[in-house]
Formats: sequence, structure tokens, C-alpha cells
Amino acid sequence: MAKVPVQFTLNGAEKAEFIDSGTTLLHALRDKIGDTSPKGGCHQGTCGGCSVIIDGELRLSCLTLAETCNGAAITTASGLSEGGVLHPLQRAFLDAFATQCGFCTPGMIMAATVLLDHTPNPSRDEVVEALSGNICRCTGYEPIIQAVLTAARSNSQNAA
Amino acid sequence: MELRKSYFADQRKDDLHEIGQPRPRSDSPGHVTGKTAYFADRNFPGMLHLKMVRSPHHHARIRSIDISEAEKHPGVVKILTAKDVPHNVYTILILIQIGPEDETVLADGKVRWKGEAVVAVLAETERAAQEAAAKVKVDYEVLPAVFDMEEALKPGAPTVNEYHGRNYYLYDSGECRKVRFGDVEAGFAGADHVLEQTYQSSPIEHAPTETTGCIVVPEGNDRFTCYTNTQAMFFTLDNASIILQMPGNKLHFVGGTVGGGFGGKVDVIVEPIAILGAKLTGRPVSFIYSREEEMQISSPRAAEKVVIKDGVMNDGRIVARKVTGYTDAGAYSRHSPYGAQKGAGHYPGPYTIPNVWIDTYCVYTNRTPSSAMRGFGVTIGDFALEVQMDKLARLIGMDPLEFRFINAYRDGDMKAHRQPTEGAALIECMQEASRAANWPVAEKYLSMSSYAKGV
Amino acid sequence: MALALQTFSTVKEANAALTVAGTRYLGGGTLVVRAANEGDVSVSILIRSTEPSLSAITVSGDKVRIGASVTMAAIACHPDLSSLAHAARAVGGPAIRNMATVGGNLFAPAPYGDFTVALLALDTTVSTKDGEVPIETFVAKRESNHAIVTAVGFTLPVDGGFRFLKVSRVKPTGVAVLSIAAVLEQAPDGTVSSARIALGCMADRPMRATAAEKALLGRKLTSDGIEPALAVARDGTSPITDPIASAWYRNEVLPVHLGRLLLA
Amino acid sequence: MAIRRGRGVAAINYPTGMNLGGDPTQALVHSTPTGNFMVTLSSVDLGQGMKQIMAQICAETIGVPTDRVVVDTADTDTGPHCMGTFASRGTHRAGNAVIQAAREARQVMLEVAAEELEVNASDLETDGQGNILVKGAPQKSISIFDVALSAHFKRGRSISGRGMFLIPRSYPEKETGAMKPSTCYAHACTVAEVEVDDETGEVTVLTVKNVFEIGRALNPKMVEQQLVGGSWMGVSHALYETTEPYYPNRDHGGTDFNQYLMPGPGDLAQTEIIVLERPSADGPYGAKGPGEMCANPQIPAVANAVFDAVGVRIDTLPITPERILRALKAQASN
Repeated sequence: MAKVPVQFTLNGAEKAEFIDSGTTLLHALRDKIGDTSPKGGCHQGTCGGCSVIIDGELRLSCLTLAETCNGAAITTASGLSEGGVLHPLQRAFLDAFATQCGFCTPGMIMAATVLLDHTPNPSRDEVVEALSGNICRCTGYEPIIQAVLTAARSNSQNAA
Repeated sequence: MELRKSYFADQRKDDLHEIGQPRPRSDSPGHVTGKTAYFADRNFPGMLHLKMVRSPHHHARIRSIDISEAEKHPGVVKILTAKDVPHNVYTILILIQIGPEDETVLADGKVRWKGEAVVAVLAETERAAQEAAAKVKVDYEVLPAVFDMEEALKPGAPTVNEYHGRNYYLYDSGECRKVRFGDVEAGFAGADHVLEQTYQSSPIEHAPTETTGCIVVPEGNDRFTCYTNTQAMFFTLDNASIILQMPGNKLHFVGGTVGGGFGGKVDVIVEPIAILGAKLTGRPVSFIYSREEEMQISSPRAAEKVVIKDGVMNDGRIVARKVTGYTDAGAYSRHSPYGAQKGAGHYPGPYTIPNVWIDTYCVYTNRTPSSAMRGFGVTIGDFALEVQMDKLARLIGMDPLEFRFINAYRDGDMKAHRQPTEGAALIECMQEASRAANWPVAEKYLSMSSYAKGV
Repeated sequence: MALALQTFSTVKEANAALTVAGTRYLGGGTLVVRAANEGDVSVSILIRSTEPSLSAITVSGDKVRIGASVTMAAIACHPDLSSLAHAARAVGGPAIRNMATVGGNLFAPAPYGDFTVALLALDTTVSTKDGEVPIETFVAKRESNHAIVTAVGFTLPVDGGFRFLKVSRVKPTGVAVLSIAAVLEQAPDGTVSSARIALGCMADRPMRATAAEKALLGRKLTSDGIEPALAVARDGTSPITDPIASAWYRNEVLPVHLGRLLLA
Repeated sequence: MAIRRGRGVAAINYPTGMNLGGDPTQALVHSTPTGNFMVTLSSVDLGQGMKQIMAQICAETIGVPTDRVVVDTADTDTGPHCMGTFASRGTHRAGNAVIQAAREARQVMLEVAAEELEVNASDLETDGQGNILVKGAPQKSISIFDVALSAHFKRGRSISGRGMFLIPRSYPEKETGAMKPSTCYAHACTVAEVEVDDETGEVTVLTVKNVFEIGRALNPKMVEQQLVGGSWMGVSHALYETTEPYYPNRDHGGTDFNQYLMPGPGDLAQTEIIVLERPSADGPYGAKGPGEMCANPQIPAVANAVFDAVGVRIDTLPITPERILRALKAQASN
């Protein structure tokens, strides 16, 4: 089996691995690099649990081949908090009781992160749209929407 | 959410420190940082991947299975068929003495539903397992299949499951679980109106975001650790012990946080075969359902048919209720005989009715076996009951909410299964709903209480 | 055989590589990688090209050329393509739109392929190494296409001339019950002078509603005016039946939704 | 085209725990040397928050803050038997087992404290903050930290307890069906308001007002999570979900989250949750199992609302636009 080199930054840290050609980024992250925060809920691109941020864009790591990410900057949910301090979105998810089983949570937080990076003060419709590729079976979505709106409000208050 | 503490205030102590407090969840910080460990967040050196070859037919005889090409495929380590499974015919509720054993771990001579497990392939990579699975040759003789419960119950229908020999589960009470209370025919005869209606549902998937699966690791001391997302650790361990004819002390089950269950992870379906694979290869084995398998192979909530016949008086009293419930178990029992029985214990719903007749059937068809799901045995019954209540109210020209007050059970009322009602609160829920939804009802209903009449 | 990826800097080299058995072109991955993940072992080599022209959008005057690797997200946010943005946004959720390409959408089986419905109404041409073909011809024979699609080209409709509607059960981004795209031109008196209407999910691939197009000509976009078009909207359809809806339902509601789109 | 509005009501009850009983769960509780408490179970947390709730139940019973309790669960080598997490039984069965184990541990803890304070154990109480006080003389006290140290290193006592909860099995009588399916029931009443598009059969659920009676909200925020999510699932069952859309025909079953339909974040009804508490006689601090029943009443409430809106009865789930449209067409042709 042909091994190919991949090199990218993951949550700011340089990563270089030899992987089997054709390996998805999801498998590379989870099985080779050891970041299990992206979840393989479907491997079809229909659940959003594996969402990561690649060069500022939300992507599904289950449908992305790792070797197409050479030189990229990748962010996962495990890399959001800094120095043990939770990211405002993570804080908001806690405060809003927006997690139950937690399996969709990393993907939801990735989707919300990209939204707030581009749209610091989103409307409810914009939040709904941003989360629309991510399935949650426990919460009924409302607490998650509220968490994102709350994080946005706290962001804008901090900026003000 | 609002807590309405005015109701039942006399029955509740409010001197507690921790109970009733909205403490933050201890697991949430792990969830939001992606640090919570689910069973699949483990990777073991040399781990094999198990892929299942499944039946493409709804009902077929297996003439032969040829694994010779698949065995030679690069990366394949072991291929399992029925003969490799020590106790291949099992049923999960045997642990609570509900038999007979009626399901094969790997199909033996016959498949009874499309998607049934036939051959298990263990390989170095998922891809190698998929490729080898495509090379397994199974020669089938397709048999007539039956999908409709009514058809299945007719004489001459194809027999779905020979371990039962008939297309329904045989209870100690006969072909159905029965509840008999009062004289339902006399009730109908004396009723102002009789209404019989049929309700139907189709199978529903739990659809947890994390699919069913496990990883089994041989510990080198003849013990096997099974990291699993089962909803019932010992239930699964004990069934695996029976299927594998392996003493329970050889098995160590480790769960943890599960990515949603909703009843979908109470079947014992991935663990025994993965443990067997680990035992026969001496290597860690991962068997995780694909999303496609989760959607169409894992047991759904059963389809149900519910026929309700009610006798009702013009003053709003329901005087007789006859319910015939059919649970579509699919090809195997799993938890369905229990679910159908649970329905019998639930009807006629939270209402006090003097004459009740309940029959609930568990029917076999050539479809994915159904099993437990959130509201097991009750959810579809409640749909049927509460739509029927709406129809009855309109039939006699009464407000649907007021109609329910008239019939609501209260403490001390005798239920059809002959237990006195305790701790009722239906009336209070309806009173509060009347206010919250601005759905006015007569004052006499707002002053009712679930406490025993006259108290 | 294990899966492998081969990357080429030119389309020409990638096309040459695709002549080998077991190869398939990799666009955004939403179809091809999914199939591999789901156990499709018929493909063992994925081919892609990084030729920059594949990712370019060029707009000169009203002529638009979109490279085949351009994503739905790139179209949705392109300042010169704002009239098409809602059609691009009809595809998937945000992550899918960052991956799904124009080229890939041409191959997406119903109920997918919403953007191709838009392209069909826009009278698009599809470019490969073999030249340009009308989208209708391309889509009809897409299974036998072996040349990499390099770009699509079309003329931007006049302001307000492009209409698009996707009907789905799940909001905001479920898959289609059906989708409808229409490019309409109206004479000064408001009567329709030209109409191209494309439908998604009303066959196994996007199709034109030619009878409805004809019936619209010379008519005003009023309830009475569009009635003849709605009456023949189902001509030639053979809708898919899938978990989302039956063929019967799709046919029943097609005139309803077409009417709403035309009157919007 | 007409958008027509209707509302419907449904009222239900739901049994807690495995039907007919016979479903045991055990728990063990012990203190660490510094007065933290470990609850050991084999029950499974599916996301409903079992670990958090068991910690709160243990803390309440022992008399310490919740963050001094750690729950170790879902390991068959360490945790005693639990039948499983299903049938709304987790909180009720495991909670009762934890209370029993925690009471036993508390009794040892008070005995050790009594020896340290030279009083009778029956004269002691906890303040919920980690201290043990003499009733009526709160200035005479000892911290649980010190009690645990003493128990471990001075007095050789194990501050621990065993808990087992079992509802004995009931066998239905063959001919009459006399049986005891459950010992306590949760209740609900839901009013749903919908809009139905009478040209397409599409339903929009506008509001869902749920009143749930759940015995006791042990952690109100967590029970709210379940009830809100359950209400969403009920609406989802009513209008969207099935693995066999053309049942009993087996074809066209969905295989992914695009084809298996559930309401998306843009389909959410305005949802109201009101909770009543009638503590159950045998529930842990009165709790009943709310996890399953909270997804049931929305289904008939929505069905009844659809009828109220357009006058057709859809007696087959799910209530799809197709079924409504077919019924409307049949109604029009009659």
C-alpha cells in the first residue's frame, strides 16, 4: 500500500505523517494523529459530526482526503480552548445546557465557530442556516441555537 | 421551562440542597472540547475491521456459501460463518425466560430478512474487508416473502420463522396477550355510539448520531475487553456469554458515554461476533455499523396496527373499549413480544373505563427485526388512543379537552389490568394545559382533582 | 485493491490517467469519497487535477464561465453571480457547499443536482477536452462521459429574469422534493417573450418543461395567464419515488409550486 | 391556495421502568480518605445525564455538595449489576439503589463523626456543605473531610454502602391479564397548533405547549433538556420519520440523514414546557421516568390539529404531505 506524506498544522501545531493514499482526513486525524474530537457519525457527509475548519472554511473531514490538505491550517473542536480557558462558544454551550450525548457537539461548535468568524452578530436565521448541515438527535436544536446566539452577544459585548 | 409548584404542594418536600438544583452537567466540558471518550475513540495496534456480508433477499434458502476467493484476498485475516459460532441460535430475552431462541448470529441455511448477517469478514483495513466481502459467493434460492401483518396471519402464508412455526408469538395466554375487564359487549350494547377505527404506523429508526458498535481487545490472559456503546452492560455480556459459550468471567465490558441510544442499542448484535473474531484471531477487532446499517439493519421501532372500538355515551362517558394491537416484529423476536405485552398493560390509556377487552399480537414478517425504542409498546398506542379520543369527542359534540376530563383516571380507580390507580396527575396536566394554551374548559373541570373521589 | 489518489497539475494528464480501469475523477468528494466510504470497491484510483483554470470564475459582460472545481460556496458569494446565489445555496449545508463543485453537481443523481437544474434553465454549455456541448445533451449521456468537465458557460439572465425554487421537507437544507428553475424574458407589456424552465426530481436527472415553456409564451404572469402552462407542467415527467416523496406526490404538487414560482 | 390553521390536544400517561418489573439495579458508594464520595454502577449514560443525576442523588443523601461526588459507571469489572438504561428506568432504579447505598455510607460516616464529637450518631445532621453538626448545637461540628480521615487512618471504618433496588416481577394472569405493569406513571398533556397548506399537504407546526408531570425534577435544567428534545422527537415522529416510507412495501428505505427525515433547525415549533411534580411513592426523591413519555403526546396532538385545520383524518404515521394531499383530494371528490 502506497504511503504518502501529509503535512499540515492542526490547531496551530505542525503535523507530519505518512499515511495510506486515499485516507480520509477524518481517519488521519483520529487514527494517526490522535485527535478524536471529529466524530464519524455517517461517513456520508450527511451528519456534520466530522466538521473541521480548513483554511477558514467549514469542511467535512469524512469526505476530504488527507493528502489534499497538505500545507493547510486545520482547526478542530479540541483546539478551540486556549490555556485551559474555554472558547466563548464552548462556554455558551455549557451555560445553555446545549449538550446531551455530546456526539454532535464538536461538529456543531465547528460550524458555529466559522459562522461567528464571518458574521459576529448573526440573526437567528443565519445561525439556523449555519447549523443546518449538522444533525442532533437529542436536543431538538433550540438550546444549540440559543447557545450560539448567546456566544455572539457576549462576543459583541467584549468587542464594544 | 416553568415549574408549577402550586400543584401537589402538599406532597412535596422542598428542604433539599442538591435535588431540584440546576447543577451544571459534569460531562459537558468534555463534550464541548471534544475530549469525552466514546467507545470508538480508541485505536489499538493491529486492530482488525469486521464487515458483514448481508442477505440481498427478503427470504431465501442458502444453498451454499463459498468463501474461498474472499479468504485469499490480501489483508483478510479470518472469515466467519454460522459454523464458527458456538451457540448460533439465540434470543436476547432468554435472560428473563422469554423464548424460544429464534435468531441466528450468522445465517444458517436460510435468511429471513433483507440485510440479515450471513458471513463476517475480518481484515487489516476496512477497505480490504469491503473488497473481500464482495468476493464472498452465496447461492440463494429465493422464497416467497410476507411483509404485511394481515397477510402473515392468514393460513397458507409463508412461514417467516421456523423456530416459532407460526407467524405470531405464542404467549402463555395464547396467540395474544389478553386483558379482560368487565363485559365489553354489554358495554357496546348499552352505548349511545360505537366507533371502531384502525390506526397504523411504519417502522421508525432511533437514528442516534453515533452508530452501534464495539471494539474488542484480547487481554492476553484469556479475557476479552469489549468497549461498547450498548445500553445494557450485563444484559449484553450475559447474552454474549451464552452465544459464545464462554464463561462470563472471561468477558469485561466497558461502556462510558454513549452517543445517543433511544432504545436502539439494547439489542445484542455487534458484540458476540466481534468477541468471537478477537478470540479466533488473537487480535483487536472493531465492528462499527455504517450509517446505512444503522438506518436499515439495526432494529427500528416496530410498525404497529391498532384497532380501537369504543362505546360512548352522549354525556361523555366511555363505557366500553376494545383494543386489538398488532406489533410487526419483523423476522425475529428480539424485544417485540415484550413490547406487545407492554401495550396490553398500557391500554386503555389513562382513562377509567368499566368494560375493557385488550388483545395484543406480536407478528412475524420478512423485514428488519424491530425492537425497543423510546416509548416502547406505548408510543403508537398513544397516537391511536388520543386520535380516537378526539374522534369520540367530536362524535358526541363535546370539546375534546373536556371529554378527557370526564374520563380521566383518578387515585383509587381500578385499571383494566386490575391495579388501583395511584399517583394520578392527568387531570392537573390538562388543567394546566387549558391555561397555557388558552383552551377554556368549564369551571367544574378546573376544580377537579386526581386525588381519590371524595377526598 | 486499496484506494489511492493521483494528483495532476494539468487536465490533460488527468484525462490520460482516467483511461485506466478502476479510476474515477475526484471533484469535491461529496459523491466519490462517500461511495468509497460506503464500500463501493469498483473504484481504486481517484484522479484529480489542480489546474488553476478549473477553479476560476470569469464574468465578462453577461458571459459567465465557471470552472468545474468551483464550489457552491464560491458561486454563492461571487459578487457578479448574486442572482444565482440562492440556487447555489440550495445545495447541502455550509460544509457541503464548501466542497461540492459545479462539475460534480452535473453528475449528481436525483434528488440531488439542484444547481444543475439552474444550469439547465440557463442554457448552459458544458466544456470538456472534446469541446462544448449543450447541457441537455451532456446530462442525457452523463454516464458515458469519460472526459473531465472543465467548465460550464452561460449568459447571465436580465435582472429578475432568473427564478429558482427548491421544495424540501427539512428546513433550511433538506434534499429536494423537487426543484424548479426558470429563465423568463418579458416584453414591455408584461407578456412572456421567452421561457426556459428546468425541473429537478421530475425524472432521474434534470429535465426541461418544454410544454410549459411554450404555453407561457405571449402570456402574462398572472393566475389566469399561467394557467395553460400549469396545465401542461407534468408533460413528459417521470418523477422519482424515493424516501422523500413518491412520484405521485411530485407530479401532484409540481403545478402548484411552478405556479407559485411564476407568480412570485 | 390556503394556509389553514388548527389545533389539537392529547393527554397521556407512561409507566416508569421495565414493564412488569423484575429489573434490578445495584449501586455501591464509598468515601475517599479525604471525604469525597465514589458511586460505582454499571449503568450506562446515553447522554441523558445519568452520571450527573446519580451524583446529585448521592450528594443529597450523604449531605455533601454534588461536586464532591464522582460517578464511575459502565464497567462490568467494577460496577455491580444494572439491568440497563431503557424503559425510563435509569433515574428511578439506579437512583433508588444509590440512595440506599448512600444512606448506609452516611450512617457509618455519622457513627465515626459521633465518636469524634463524643455524641450519639442520631443527634447529628449534615449541613449540605460538607460538615456534620450536632442538632441544636451547630457550633459543635466536624468536617466530613476530617471524618473520612479519621475513619480511614484512626478508626478503621469503611464509609461505604450497598444499594439494590428491585421491583419484583409480575406475571400477567393468562385469561384476565391481571398484572402490575409499573409502580408509578408520569403524565402529560400537549396542545399543538399547526398550519396546513391545502394545496401541497405541507404542515408547519407553530406551537407545542407541553405540560409534563414527572414526579420530581431532580435537576430542572437537565429535565428541561430531555423534555425539549423529546417534544421535538414527538413532532418528528408525527410528521417525518420512518425507515419504510411505503410500508408494508419494503422499497425506498432511507440510508442517510438526507433521506431519513427529521425536522431541521429551521422547522422548530415554538415550544413551551411546563412541569408539575407529584412525587411518586417509590421514586428517588419522588422522581418518575420522564425520558420516554415526553416524546409521545405531540404525535396525536399534531394529528388532531391537522384534522382541526383541514378536516381530514390521517390515521397512519407519519402524517406526510402526501397522505394529507391524498385525503384532501378524496374529501374534495366526495
